[in-house]
Amino acid sequence: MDEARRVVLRGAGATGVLAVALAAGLLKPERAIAASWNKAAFDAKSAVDALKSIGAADTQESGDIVIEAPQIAENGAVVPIEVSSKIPGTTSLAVLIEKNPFPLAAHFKFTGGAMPFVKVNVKMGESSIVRVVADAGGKHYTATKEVKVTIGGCGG
Amino acid sequence: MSGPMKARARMQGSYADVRVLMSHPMETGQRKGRDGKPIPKHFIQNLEVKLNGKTVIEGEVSQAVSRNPVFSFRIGGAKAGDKVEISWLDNKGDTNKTETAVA
Amino acid sequence: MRATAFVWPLTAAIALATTQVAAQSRFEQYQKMVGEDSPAELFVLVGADLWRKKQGPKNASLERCDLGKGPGVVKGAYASMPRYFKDTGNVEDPETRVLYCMMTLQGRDRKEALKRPFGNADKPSEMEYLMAYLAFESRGYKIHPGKSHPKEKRAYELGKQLFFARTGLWDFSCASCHGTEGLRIRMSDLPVLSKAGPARAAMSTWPAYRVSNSQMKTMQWRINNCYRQMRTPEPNWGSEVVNSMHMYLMVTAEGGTYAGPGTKR
Amino acid sequence: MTTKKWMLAAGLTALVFSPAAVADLSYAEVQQIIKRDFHAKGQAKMDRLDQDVVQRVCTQSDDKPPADVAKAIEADQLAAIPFPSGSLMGDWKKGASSAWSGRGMQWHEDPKKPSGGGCYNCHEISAKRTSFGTIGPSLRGFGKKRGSGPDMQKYVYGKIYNAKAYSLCSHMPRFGTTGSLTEQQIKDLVAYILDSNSPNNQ
Repeated sequence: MDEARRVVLRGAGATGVLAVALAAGLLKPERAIAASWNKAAFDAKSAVDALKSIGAADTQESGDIVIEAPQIAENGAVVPIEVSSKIPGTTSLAVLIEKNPFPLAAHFKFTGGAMPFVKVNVKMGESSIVRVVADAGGKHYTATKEVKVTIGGCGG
Repeated sequence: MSGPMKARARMQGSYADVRVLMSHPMETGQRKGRDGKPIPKHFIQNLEVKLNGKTVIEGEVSQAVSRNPVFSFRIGGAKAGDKVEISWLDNKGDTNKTETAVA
Repeated sequence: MRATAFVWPLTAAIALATTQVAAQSRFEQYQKMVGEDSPAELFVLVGADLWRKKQGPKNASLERCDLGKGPGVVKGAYASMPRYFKDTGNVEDPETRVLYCMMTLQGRDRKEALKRPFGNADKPSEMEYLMAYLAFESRGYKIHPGKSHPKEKRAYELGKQLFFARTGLWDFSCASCHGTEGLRIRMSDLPVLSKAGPARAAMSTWPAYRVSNSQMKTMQWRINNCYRQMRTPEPNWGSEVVNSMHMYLMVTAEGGTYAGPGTKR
Repeated sequence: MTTKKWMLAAGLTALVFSPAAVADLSYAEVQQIIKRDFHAKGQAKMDRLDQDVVQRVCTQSDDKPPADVAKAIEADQLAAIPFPSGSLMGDWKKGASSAWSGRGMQWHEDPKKPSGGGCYNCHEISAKRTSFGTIGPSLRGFGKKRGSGPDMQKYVYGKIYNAKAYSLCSHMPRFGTTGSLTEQQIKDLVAYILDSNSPNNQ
């Protein structure tokens, strides 16, 4: 984290007196980026454990979460997944690839005018259920979609 | 080490459609190099999107995001000319950012 | 490839080109989603910088390179190659021509400039970046390689014969895989490259970002890669064989709207 | 190959109109250009560019050789297959992994490691594998449908060893003739296709 901060500060162009002040903790740097990362959730080896770690152990199925993903992907290295929630008050969306070694792939929080929508390309080791969990008013809603991963090319 | 980053934002009705491309290896730690040794994990962990200086999206991602990541977001209430800034931070502390005006 | 011939809808004008791609594929939804926003654009950015970068013994950029439309003209050039060049007396595709410009304008040694024509995901080659840039500058242009000079005609003829010639340890011709409609290798659809429709879809989207290995790949690489899988020795970079194969494919694709760099499996 | 048949094949250009060999570039010229414009790399030596009679006849006839020519050369190819004595059924489990692997004989590959058959590149076989090509016919349930006796074993072995012995301009490589697969590997593939215990016939 120290290394991260140092680089972030350098990236922000901190030099001279300003850098000294920042290093001494006298000034808060213009926050280049939020740096909290839920290690427990991302290291979880099952979707259930990952959901517990993000505080979403209890979920209910919802038809208002839309997952657009190809039913069949030509290559697992890039599988585009577009998710959005029509549930009023949605503040976060988590994307989990259930069969991946570490299922949680992304967790986005939305504030201000940002709509609960994200499109992201993910790696899938094999065909899997893609699970999306939305947080709205402290309640968690979920939806799934299956994506089949195939193998192309000459395999050599 | 970090290559280019590119963003564009366009009004689509009531929201700004924001698309961003990033150069990053997104190493999973499971791949082996030519020398047979595993290549250490190296991936983006945090993303942030700001509209006119105010944070609107905070993302945490894993090594499962594809190499050279591509993201799309939608920001309601934006208008043409608004400033959109996007930055990332990876597990080694490398960072990069870009900005664009909503068209 | 026909199957991967979506068009990246950067502009409305380009999007019109999708109408020429009628082929249906089980991967259509996948390819459309992958192509909508592609890292290919990052390679275009780096390529544009490299094109303008002064380097080599003459400390010059490639900006005055004559790609067939006069020195310094890059718009539409990629889509109008390969073509015959009077100064070299040869039919040259974009990569072969850019090598010539590196040698003449920048004063670089052929060996040095060609040390690493094909890169990898960790370190793409200079040529791969440059081709992404030149390809981008041809978006929306009609594919129209040189067809009138006798050497251009010869290149087409040679390319055509090469396309159908059985060769290599495993007796393949290009047509073994790319000559019959509706076939696939594993789950990859195989475009019939001797027919205008599929050839247009394929040739309008090379060079391409390959998502399977996160690399920008050029047409010289693509031809090289086919021969590798045909179990032949390696074709010489920039040789008459490779340029002629490229010519045959581009002439077959003539009239298509160029939309590279593409994004493929 | 007998002298008579060599002559027959060599004279083919005159017999068959070939759309692939037109205009001012002769067959010989094209072959010369090919040899000039390639270089040996790794295990892929330049002799791989020497067209043998099969490649030449198929190239010159646009893969449609006259029936009598095809028959004569096919017979020669068949006669050159060294069929092992005894059972041709190997281990279907080994055959399964070899059928799936597409590696082997390419210039960047280590020739000491065994090649795969790459069967799934072109053929549908076991229902367990959902990624398969369609250049060749489906072989799913082949043993169940067609039997697995000595004659069928010999046919499948021969087909893998040298597909050109059965259909001259087939697009299938000659895995045995070219040394791409060993006798044991071919037997294992025969079992994968025919053995009643193989998932292909379950």
